[in-house]
Amino acid sequence: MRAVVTLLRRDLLLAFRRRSDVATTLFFFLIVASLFPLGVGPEPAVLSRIAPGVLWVAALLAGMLSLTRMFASDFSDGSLEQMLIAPQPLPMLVIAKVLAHWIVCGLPVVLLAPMIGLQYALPNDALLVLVLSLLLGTPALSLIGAIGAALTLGVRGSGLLIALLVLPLYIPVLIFGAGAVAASQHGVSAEAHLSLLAAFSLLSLVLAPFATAAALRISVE
Amino acid sequence: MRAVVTLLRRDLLLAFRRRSDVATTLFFFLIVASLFPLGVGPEPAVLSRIAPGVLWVAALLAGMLSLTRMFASDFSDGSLEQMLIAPQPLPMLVIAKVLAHWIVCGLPVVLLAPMIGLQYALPNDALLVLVLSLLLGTPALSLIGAIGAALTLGVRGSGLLIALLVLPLYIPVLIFGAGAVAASQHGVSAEAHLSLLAAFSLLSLVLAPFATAAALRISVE
Amino acid sequence: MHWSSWSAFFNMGGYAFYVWFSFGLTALCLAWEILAVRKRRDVALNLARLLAQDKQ
Amino acid sequence: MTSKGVTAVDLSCVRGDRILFKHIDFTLEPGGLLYVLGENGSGKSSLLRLLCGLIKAESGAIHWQGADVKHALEVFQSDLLYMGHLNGLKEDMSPIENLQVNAHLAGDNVNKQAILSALEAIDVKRCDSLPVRVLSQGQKKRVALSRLWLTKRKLWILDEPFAALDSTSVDLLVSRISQHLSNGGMAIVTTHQEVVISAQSTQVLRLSA
Amino acid sequence: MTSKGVTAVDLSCVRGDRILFKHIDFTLEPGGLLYVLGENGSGKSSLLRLLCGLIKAESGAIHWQGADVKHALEVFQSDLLYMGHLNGLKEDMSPIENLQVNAHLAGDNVNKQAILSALEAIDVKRCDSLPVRVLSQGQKKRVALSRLWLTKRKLWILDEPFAALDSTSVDLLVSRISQHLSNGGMAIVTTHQEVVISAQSTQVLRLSA
Amino acid sequence: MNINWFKYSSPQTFYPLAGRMIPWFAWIAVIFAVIGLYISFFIAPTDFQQGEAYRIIFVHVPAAWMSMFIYMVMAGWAALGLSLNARLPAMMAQALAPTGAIFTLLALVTGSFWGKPMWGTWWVWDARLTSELILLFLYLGFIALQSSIDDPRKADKAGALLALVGVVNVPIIYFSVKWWNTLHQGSTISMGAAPKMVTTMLLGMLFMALAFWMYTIAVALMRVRCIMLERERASDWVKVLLLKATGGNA
Ligand code: HEM
Ligand SMILES: Nc1ncnc2c1ncn2[C@@H]1O[C@H](COP(=O)(O)OP(=O)(O)OP(=O)(O)O)[C@@H](O)[C@H]1O
Ligand SMILES: Nc1ncnc2c1ncn2[C@@H]1O[C@H](COP(=O)(O)OP(=O)(O)OP(=O)(O)O)[C@@H](O)[C@H]1O
Ligand SMILES: [Mg+2]
Ligand SMILES: [Mg+2]
Repeated sequence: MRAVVTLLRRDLLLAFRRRSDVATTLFFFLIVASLFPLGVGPEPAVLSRIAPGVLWVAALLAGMLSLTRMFASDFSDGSLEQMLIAPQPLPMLVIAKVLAHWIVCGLPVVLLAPMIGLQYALPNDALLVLVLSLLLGTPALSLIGAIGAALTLGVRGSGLLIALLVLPLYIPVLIFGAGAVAASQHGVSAEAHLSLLAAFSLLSLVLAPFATAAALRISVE
Repeated sequence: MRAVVTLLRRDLLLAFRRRSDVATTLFFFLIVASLFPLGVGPEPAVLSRIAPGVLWVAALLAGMLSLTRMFASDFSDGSLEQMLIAPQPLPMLVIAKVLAHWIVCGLPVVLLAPMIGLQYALPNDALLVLVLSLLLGTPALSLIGAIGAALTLGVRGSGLLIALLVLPLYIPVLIFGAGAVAASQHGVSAEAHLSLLAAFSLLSLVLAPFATAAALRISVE
Repeated sequence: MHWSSWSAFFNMGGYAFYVWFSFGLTALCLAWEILAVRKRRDVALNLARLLAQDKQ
Repeated sequence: MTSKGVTAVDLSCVRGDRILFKHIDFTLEPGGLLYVLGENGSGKSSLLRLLCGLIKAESGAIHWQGADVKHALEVFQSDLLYMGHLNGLKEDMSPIENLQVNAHLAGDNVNKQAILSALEAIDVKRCDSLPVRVLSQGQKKRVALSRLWLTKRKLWILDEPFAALDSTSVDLLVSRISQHLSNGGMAIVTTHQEVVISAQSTQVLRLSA
Repeated sequence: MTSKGVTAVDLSCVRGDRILFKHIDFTLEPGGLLYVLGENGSGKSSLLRLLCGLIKAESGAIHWQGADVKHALEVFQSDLLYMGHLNGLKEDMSPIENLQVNAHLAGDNVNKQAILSALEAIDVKRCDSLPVRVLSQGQKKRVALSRLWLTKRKLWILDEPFAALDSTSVDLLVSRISQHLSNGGMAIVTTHQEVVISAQSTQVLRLSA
Repeated sequence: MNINWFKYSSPQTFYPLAGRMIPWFAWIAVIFAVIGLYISFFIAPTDFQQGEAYRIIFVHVPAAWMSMFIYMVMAGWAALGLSLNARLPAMMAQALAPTGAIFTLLALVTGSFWGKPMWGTWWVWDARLTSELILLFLYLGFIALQSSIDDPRKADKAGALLALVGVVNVPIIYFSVKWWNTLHQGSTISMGAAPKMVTTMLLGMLFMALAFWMYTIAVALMRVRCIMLERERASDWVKVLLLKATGGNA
């Protein structure tokens, strides 16, 4: 247990040392969300129509791009080898790393999202649902992403490979998340979408750490 | 000159050895472009309205994600040091590397784009303009991207930092590119957009290699 | 002088929130920046002092 | 089968389509030192990684204190200290922070004082608060090696610990290893340099390419 | 000022906020060997990178054949061969392909036959068509070093060329370097190992941390 | 002559000089701000269309001006530092960036707080607003790049290069955004609808801009002093300086 806490604290410390890392995830989210109006045009009606989809895709991409960093430095400097031969249960260590990743890359996006929602002319209750859906959905993104990150360790160009492995698994999260916001835009209750999202997150919490641990063992061999 | 050809051939050979890299850029483009209908909903009218923007943003992100790889492996295995102390003009070598990057990551996107345009219910002449605009615009993306890639060499979390540095500079390309397609959708001639795009590409061809060479010297120091 | 009273002044013709928020935020940001720079200076001075004593 | 050390039985290893080595047997008892020698590419690093469980043997078994490690991996791993070609240090953290974290992750208990004296022992205390990134090749190696002054583990597996070290550091390291051996520890070491470590019993395992 | 070799005048180098070294002067004439020695972290690698122009000196100048290299960088660089801590090999290509590409990039002309005999000379011909990725530490180093059998450049700058090599390879390398020197070449070498290279004139530059 | 000037622009001589200049600029800033605020709240008349909300203009426009102006100045210092390989200009560029980013943010936020009562919405994708947003990204990129490179010299050079590339692109970005916006005639509001400027309004904005300008100089000088201390804390002049300071206290 203490190893878990140490690992979490170490990763947060490292993230803090490199504050710009945290900031860049956020700004990537912000920039991608701001690129779309430039491509699509500035009409508020169109923008608010596509807002749920765009914001969720932007959040998803921002979370995904930071995945490469989850294990890469541990792998290349040898810390991962040491974690694997440590007498601790590996899935627990994985949970610590995923949690650190979510705190650093997921949480800030959740907090920033309403501001960008304003740029897309989203009404207030849709904004609330947006935040809720991100809060319930982003942990699943980190958990599933960890499997991809572990599988592609030490593979050149892993950034894109991760995308390829992980995006199909992200699709349910995207559908429920964007669906929740769209529902509340249309005045329908978003509860069904949100509980599906929560269920999906729980499921990945149970399964993903084991899959990630197995993937790590394979990658290091 | 022969050094340039050798470098180009080497990079293409390496890309060929890692065919999955090429494939992943393509699939990333494909997946991002396919995520939107999932997030936004299937109405053809909305989709064709947002198609130029979404396709261009997807192309831009796909090109950007592969930027990290442009110099990273040369940097970490020491080839870059050797390139810097070689008695060849560095900007020429940079052009070879950018060209290789474009052939591997830009060209396939150009060729695949019309297929995806069909999914978004784009008419034929808009598809043609889409291909043309990508053909004229993606070289600028590779050239400007090279500067960002060179500046962030050896920096942890460089994937996201590149995004932050480079995406604002990509905006003119996005605007003219998406604008060209949108214009032809509305029955207006896209010529003005396309020539601006070409001018921008030429300008970056003249300036970017020197900036990239300077950035490389700074990063290796 | 076109304000009939102080309360009219503070009310800003009904736009008090927007006007005072804008001015207030500006003042706040600038003040915060000054404080942040001073704190940075204190930290730097302390470190430099420690180092100077070390060397002696 | 009441050995208190480590025994390898008929180990073999395949990489790519080549058999790197086969029929490797040895027994290392407390106080014993095993040199693994051989040319470049003869399979020394592979053997060491195999002993730690980082790669799987093609055939054969490893016993620790009489039990097959396949069935008692945790026990074995908590007695084992492995240092490979990589240093296992975070470039953004200082030596002190690195050692602290590494010890916790390995399940050991150390305090800051102990870490400082370990760094002192191998003469990198001067760099204790710089980020590891700016250290020279040899300084990084020394920081990694200072774990040896902190640990109580019984079996040390060291892959080329002397590479990149200057001669004073080599001497310090040699005396630390012999101290460990005289306290009843065991060590498996690869090296290309001529280094003499005093031990109660020294074995040499020579791999050929 | 009609030296045919390399001269360093009052070089100094700052890394972070530390002065690594200052007032470094030396002259190396054809046939001469310069050892750069010093403890870990004393600045050997930094000095070598500085000589190649990879990092900027805080002050001082380097002259090559009488001319300041600042003004004649291309001439200097086409006479220079540098090998640092990194090998400069692509993991996905075979040794042969790597050497071919590296030679072209450096502006040299080599054919496949020459490359094969260079690999033969340092005894890694056996691995010539494996991807570099699967080679052992020492095999990679040897592939990188085989450039020395292919080049006609006059000034060699080698940063710890003997690290990770087994003893036969060290001997091969030593004899190649002395051959180069006896042909009127020059070499600047750092090492922590005791290695004797025969040369017409040997200088030692000792850096202290 | 030139060489001499740069010798005197070394951190060692500039540090105390900057220290003496800061209070002057600070006080001038305060004076200008007082005048500017007085004009904006007590002299400038009520706008017949927008009511009192228009008074936001007195922070909004000066902040927007400063945000662009500082970027140009920053790039100028960066170019100087890169071409002369001098330390002080690079430090100045680094010292200006956060202030520029803050003014950009202020222009955006105060603009939004103006837009809400006037347009009924916090944000529209108008050309000016969009390019201001992109300017914010450029600033943040510069800051992020510099803070993620630890070797200060390297960070200086990399940042300078980025600033220069940005400055080549800023006009292109501005015009492309403008063009994009006029092509899609989505937003029905344009800022041309703003009322014609009364001279007093212009005067108020001018004084506020001057106040911001002086403030910027003062803060940048303070920050550049910090940067010098951080980078050169091991050098002799810092030690001498500190000893003098403690000697004075004792
Ligand atoms: C988020 C919202 C806004 C942003 C980011 C923004 C940004 C800017 C910028 C960058 C400028 C300087 C342009 C220049 O000097 O060429 C400016 C000036 C100005 N803005 Fe805004 N603005 C915003 C909202 C508004 C609103 C709502 C109004 C009026 C109803 C407004 C009215 C003006 C006026 C009158 C000027 C002065 C133009 C001049 O002096 O040439 N702005 N704004
Ligand atoms: N996938 C593979 N395909 C073919 N050969 C492989 C593969 N992986 C490893 N090898 C071979 O196995 C050997 C690796 O040995 P190892 O790294 O254990 O050597 P070593 O004895 O530690 O050498 P060094 O002294 O150079 O460190 C090399 O000869 C290498 O060519
Ligand atoms: N940014 C920095 N800040 C502080 N110190 C630095 C920085 N960069 C390098 N150094 C110091 O400079 C020295 C680097 O020296 P260098 O790598 O040249 O050593 P070396 O003589 O090659 O050592 P080795 O034998 O271990 O390879 C180290 O002492 C390191 O701590
Ligand atoms: Mg080995
Ligand atoms: Mg070194």
